Amino acid sequence: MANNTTHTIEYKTLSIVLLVLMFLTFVTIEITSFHLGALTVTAALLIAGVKATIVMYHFMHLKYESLLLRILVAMVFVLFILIVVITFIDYAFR
Amino acid sequence: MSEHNAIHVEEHRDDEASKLGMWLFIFTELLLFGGLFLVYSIFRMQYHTAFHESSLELSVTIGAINTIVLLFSSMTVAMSLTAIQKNDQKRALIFIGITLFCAAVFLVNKYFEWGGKIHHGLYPGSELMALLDRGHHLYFSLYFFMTGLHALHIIIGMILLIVCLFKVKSKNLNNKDYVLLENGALYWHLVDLIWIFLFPLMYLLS
Amino acid sequence: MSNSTEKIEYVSYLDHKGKYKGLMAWIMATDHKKIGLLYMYSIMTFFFIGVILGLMMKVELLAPGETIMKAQTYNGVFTLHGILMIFMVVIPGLSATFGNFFLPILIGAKDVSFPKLNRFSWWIFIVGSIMAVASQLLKDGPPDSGWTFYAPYSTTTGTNVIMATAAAFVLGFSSILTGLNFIVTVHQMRAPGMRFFNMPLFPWSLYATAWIQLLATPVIGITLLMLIAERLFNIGFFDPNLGGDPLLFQHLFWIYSHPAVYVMMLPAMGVITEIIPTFCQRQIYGYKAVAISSLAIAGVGFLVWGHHMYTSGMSDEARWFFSLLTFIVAVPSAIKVFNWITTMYKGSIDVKPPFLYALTFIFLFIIGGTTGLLLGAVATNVQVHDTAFVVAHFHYIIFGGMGFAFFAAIHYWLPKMYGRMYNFKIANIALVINFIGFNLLYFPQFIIGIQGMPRRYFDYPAQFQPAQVLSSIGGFILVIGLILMVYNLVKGARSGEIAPENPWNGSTLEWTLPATPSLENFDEEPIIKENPYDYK
Amino acid sequence: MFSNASNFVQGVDSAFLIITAISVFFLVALTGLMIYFVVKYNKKKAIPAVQIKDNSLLEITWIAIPMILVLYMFYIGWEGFIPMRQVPKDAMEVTAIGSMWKFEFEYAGNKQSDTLVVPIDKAVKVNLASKDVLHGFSVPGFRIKEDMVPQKKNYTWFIAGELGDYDIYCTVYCGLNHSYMMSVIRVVSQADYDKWIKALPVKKVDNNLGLKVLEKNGCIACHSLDGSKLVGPSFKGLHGSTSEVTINGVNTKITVDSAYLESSIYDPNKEIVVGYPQGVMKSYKGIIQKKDVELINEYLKTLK
Ligand code: HEA
Ligand code: HEA
Ligand code: HEC
Ligand code: CUA
Ligand SMILES: [Cu+2]
Repeated sequence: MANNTTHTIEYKTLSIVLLVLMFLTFVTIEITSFHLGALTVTAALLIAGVKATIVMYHFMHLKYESLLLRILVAMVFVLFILIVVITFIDYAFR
Repeated sequence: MSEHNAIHVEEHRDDEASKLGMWLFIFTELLLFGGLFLVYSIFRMQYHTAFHESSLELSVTIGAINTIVLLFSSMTVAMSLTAIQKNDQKRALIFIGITLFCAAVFLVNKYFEWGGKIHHGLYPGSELMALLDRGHHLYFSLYFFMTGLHALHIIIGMILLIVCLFKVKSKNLNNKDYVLLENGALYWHLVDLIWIFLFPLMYLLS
Repeated sequence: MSNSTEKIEYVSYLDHKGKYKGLMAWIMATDHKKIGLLYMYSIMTFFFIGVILGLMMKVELLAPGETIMKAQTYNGVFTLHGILMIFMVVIPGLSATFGNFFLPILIGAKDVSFPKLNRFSWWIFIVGSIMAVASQLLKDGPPDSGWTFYAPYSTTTGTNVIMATAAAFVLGFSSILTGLNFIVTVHQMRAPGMRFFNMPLFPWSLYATAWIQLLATPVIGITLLMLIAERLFNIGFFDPNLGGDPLLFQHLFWIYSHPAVYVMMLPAMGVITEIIPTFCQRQIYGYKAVAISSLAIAGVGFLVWGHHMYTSGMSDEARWFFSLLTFIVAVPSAIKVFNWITTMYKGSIDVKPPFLYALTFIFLFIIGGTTGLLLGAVATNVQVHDTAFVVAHFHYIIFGGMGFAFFAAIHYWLPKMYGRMYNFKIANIALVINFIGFNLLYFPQFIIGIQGMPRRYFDYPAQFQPAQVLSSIGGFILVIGLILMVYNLVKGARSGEIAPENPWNGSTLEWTLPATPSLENFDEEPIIKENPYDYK
Repeated sequence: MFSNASNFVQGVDSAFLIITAISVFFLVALTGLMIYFVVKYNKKKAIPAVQIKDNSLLEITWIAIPMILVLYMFYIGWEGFIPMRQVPKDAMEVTAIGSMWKFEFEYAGNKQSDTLVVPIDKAVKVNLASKDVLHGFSVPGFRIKEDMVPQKKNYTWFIAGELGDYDIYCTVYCGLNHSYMMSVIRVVSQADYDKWIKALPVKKVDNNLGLKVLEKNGCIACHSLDGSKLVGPSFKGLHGSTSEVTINGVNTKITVDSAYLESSIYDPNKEIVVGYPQGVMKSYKGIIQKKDVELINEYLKTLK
């Protein structure tokens, strides 16, 4: 059984990732100061999604994990989104 | 544990398995918070304006600082893993230390934020809460519930990392066997992941 | 201590000597087989308590008016009956007992991936169970919210709902850990050379089940936490008088509890899928179809929860959407039934007790499942929702389905677990009594359900009495059958004939082991074959 | 073929029959096949088992046929249901209010009755409301059922087609006396209905604020105002009387004053009135404000 297969990520890469994340945080704060209604919510959630993906991809080493694990992670998010959407089928039409 | 049992268990040292196990545990945590996000989004839809107004009561500055602190700590914990892999024990210790420090800063911030609210008589079960209208009431209930549960996870994450810290010190955790730190770091990133969504939803969307 | 001697010399797992003696040897065991037995004993105990509560209800319902207990007691009794049976009996039921025992063996592994975690899940299972029982004894009186904990009644009643929900939360945690363990085990511990599609079908169904346990249980966890918070602080997530939404509670509750019914059912189907081929001396027909339909049930099963809420005031769009999905999820179950029956075609059928239990399972499962279809159609659901019809549906499918699959599994694997054999004749007689009693107990409930008799009724209008009496008589017949069956099994396990290695001429991996496996199951690495039903 | 009790019976019952027929067909066919196989391929006949290969065509058939059947069942189930949501514009409106553990029906003109009397052959829309927890409004004879949810507008409707009495049951578990929460729908001719509604008295409204608090919180379900014993002691004459209570297992006599009242409401399990069960009444701490307790107090003083 393969032990210690984790890829080593350089300090520099990690720092760059952090900068990108900080930048995105800043963008979110800026965007939400415009009041565009539903559009703002979508934008904020999209950026949050991107940030989450970056964290998982780099900090959580998903980039170097097996395809299977990546599919599983995606599956969990898809399942959650499905559950939310289906619940909204009730609430949106009430 | 008998010697035999110890062998029985340790024979199966399988870091892949531990890591997969941690990921699965993270899935359950994601769905745990997922339930709360579902509740949040439904109430937000129903009490749109009240949620809007209430979120103005939160300080974006404190929220933003905490976001940055958490993102930073996520990086340092990832770096500690890099350090261990490079067999750089000293740096690893420093990075874990910074992470723990960031966690403490986060909690202190949270303490002041909550403290301010509680000081004004705004906490679950208080008289003031009972007087609020439905939307405001729900917003603050959710606020306390979600950030409270998140803070609890921070504390659990800290405990995990403290264990790692001691193990690194005693060299039980080294470049041959660092899956514990890997899992601790994964858990710490989870805390960060949740905050990435909590922050815009609670503080920003006003 | 050197390990090498152990590897060569065969010692049954039951005789294995560890550091601890007596009871501690069991409590501290990390061997998946012993943990499986621990689960079995505790589940049997809770089942026994639950059965007594069920019979108390049946006695109460013998005649209109108060017979043996007051209304408040009755409400407490069906709540405890439901909590016990659902969270402590059928959800861990097959996966934690036979799953624990046979999953590693069937995939050629020495143990599950995390043996200590496995032991830990049993511990917290016991803690949760003690909490559930304690909720009965504490000061404010037994909880009376029903196992569904519907808000706002559950947030306002004065009884010990907090303790009961906390118990369900802890039990859920145990279930999550078992699921997590099994998924990792299936991914990491398969014997070298065994690919996913070389696994027998019981592990397949456990794998699908484990995913439901892992992903659905946290949702009820958070829901119950919110309920507790609501009671403690009057938060008002769910109480409309405080601004909340009781339908939201129902959504969250069923987002877990519908998938949970497949946690009960999938392993049961897995067991049947093992038993039928063995006694027909045939390979399972349509291996891939059965494996994939397990995954399909698990997947689609996540999305149909709203069929418990057709009359709650959901939007009309949601009603038809959930109805449609409910019907779609029934199809993979139908496929499995067809595959089982086709497997018997041109077999060489050896009619032994496990096989008879399996056939009974199929019969009762078809009744339970097809009445599920009546419940899934919106118009008919409106008529029978929350009536005795629903009670009959789920007893047919849980007790008739999962329960009989459990009995089938004990009769099938007992020789492997204890190395001894029970008396076939008594087993068959017990089955006949069970079958009669069971149908007499629950079939009348379909009829009065259609006529409108609501569930959770302590008292009822006189026109329903004849059916209720029949049903109660059935209950007592069933007791006789079950006592006979358990007596026979216990006697067999303790002092029955010594069983051969492979009493049924089975062709899966477990039958290649000695009559009781050794601590590490495989003293030599098993040689994995292409076909999971080819080990003879 | 079907009864004409309401306009929904036909749709629901035909769906029921069709689904049942398909189910029974499968049950009988599959059970028959099982028994046939057990006999035909029994081991006693000593014919060795034949391993047959998977047959994709066969498998596709038995995926497709159930698929078609279930879609059909879904369709008739939905067809039977649609009319239940389409209330005619000219329907007469009644509001059914559930509270622990009774139904009340409010007719136009502020009239109230505890049975639902309706004219035959006329569309009746029933608005469903609840004062405390969830209740169910179920009329098996009419094939209708819908939950009564506090603060939420649910409804159901029907056209009664036959004279007579039809049971109403509460189907959602609502606590202690759930099984006694019943009423009837009485279907009468238009003329009888007109007579009846005319004779129904207009409801007196008592605007006492204390009473409002009691009603809003559902106290009346357990405490009567007229001296009769329900789940808890009656409120009539309670204020100023002496009450025998158990505190931590010790019996004492207590005079009912405002302080005792407050502790009974906020911590009902502290003092248990002798002869009444413990744990049935919940604490209203955080639900009823102090000033409302005061209102209750004032109101109870007037209830001699
Ligand atoms: C093991 C548990 C289990 C299982 C497997 C199922 C399986 C199914 N259940 Fe059941 N159900 C419960 C346990 C279970 N249920 C419980 C506990 C409740 C009540 C909860 C409460 O309120 O307390 C409940 C309640 C319940 C309701 C809500 C009733 C109400 O309150 O109004 C509904 C409604 O749709 C439903 C539907 C179904 C369906 C369609 C299936 C399907 O999966 C069935 C599929 C099986 C078959 C279809 C049979 C095999 C196939 C054939 C023989 C071939 C012929 C078939 C076709 C042509 C399709 N169930
Ligand atoms: C696994 C699930 C399970 C099982 C097995 C049973 C078993 C039984 N149940 Fe069930 N029941 C539920 C799950 C189950 N129940 C649930 C979830 C509810 C809903 C609760 C709610 O509404 O909230 C319910 C509700 C429910 C009701 C409806 C209450 C109401 O709505 O008013 C009734 C009424 O009669 C009932 C009766 C029974 C009876 C008589 C048995 C009998 O037990 C069956 C007969 C069995 C025996 C008689 C066995 C005797 C055996 C021995 C004595 C020896 C055994 C020894 C060992 C195993 C060691 N149950
Ligand atoms: C579910 C039933 C129930 C409800 C609802 C309920 N009570 Fe009670 N109440 C009881 C019972 C039973 C007792 C007697 C046992 C005890 O003292 O706890 C009681 C006792 C009391 C007493 C003490 C009476 C005495 O004789 O000393 C007061 C006062 C009281 N209730 C007030 C209220 C008020 C005010 C409300 C509503 C806000 C309310 N109750 C709602 C069941 C109920
Ligand atoms: Cu009202 Cu049940
Ligand atoms: Cu369901």
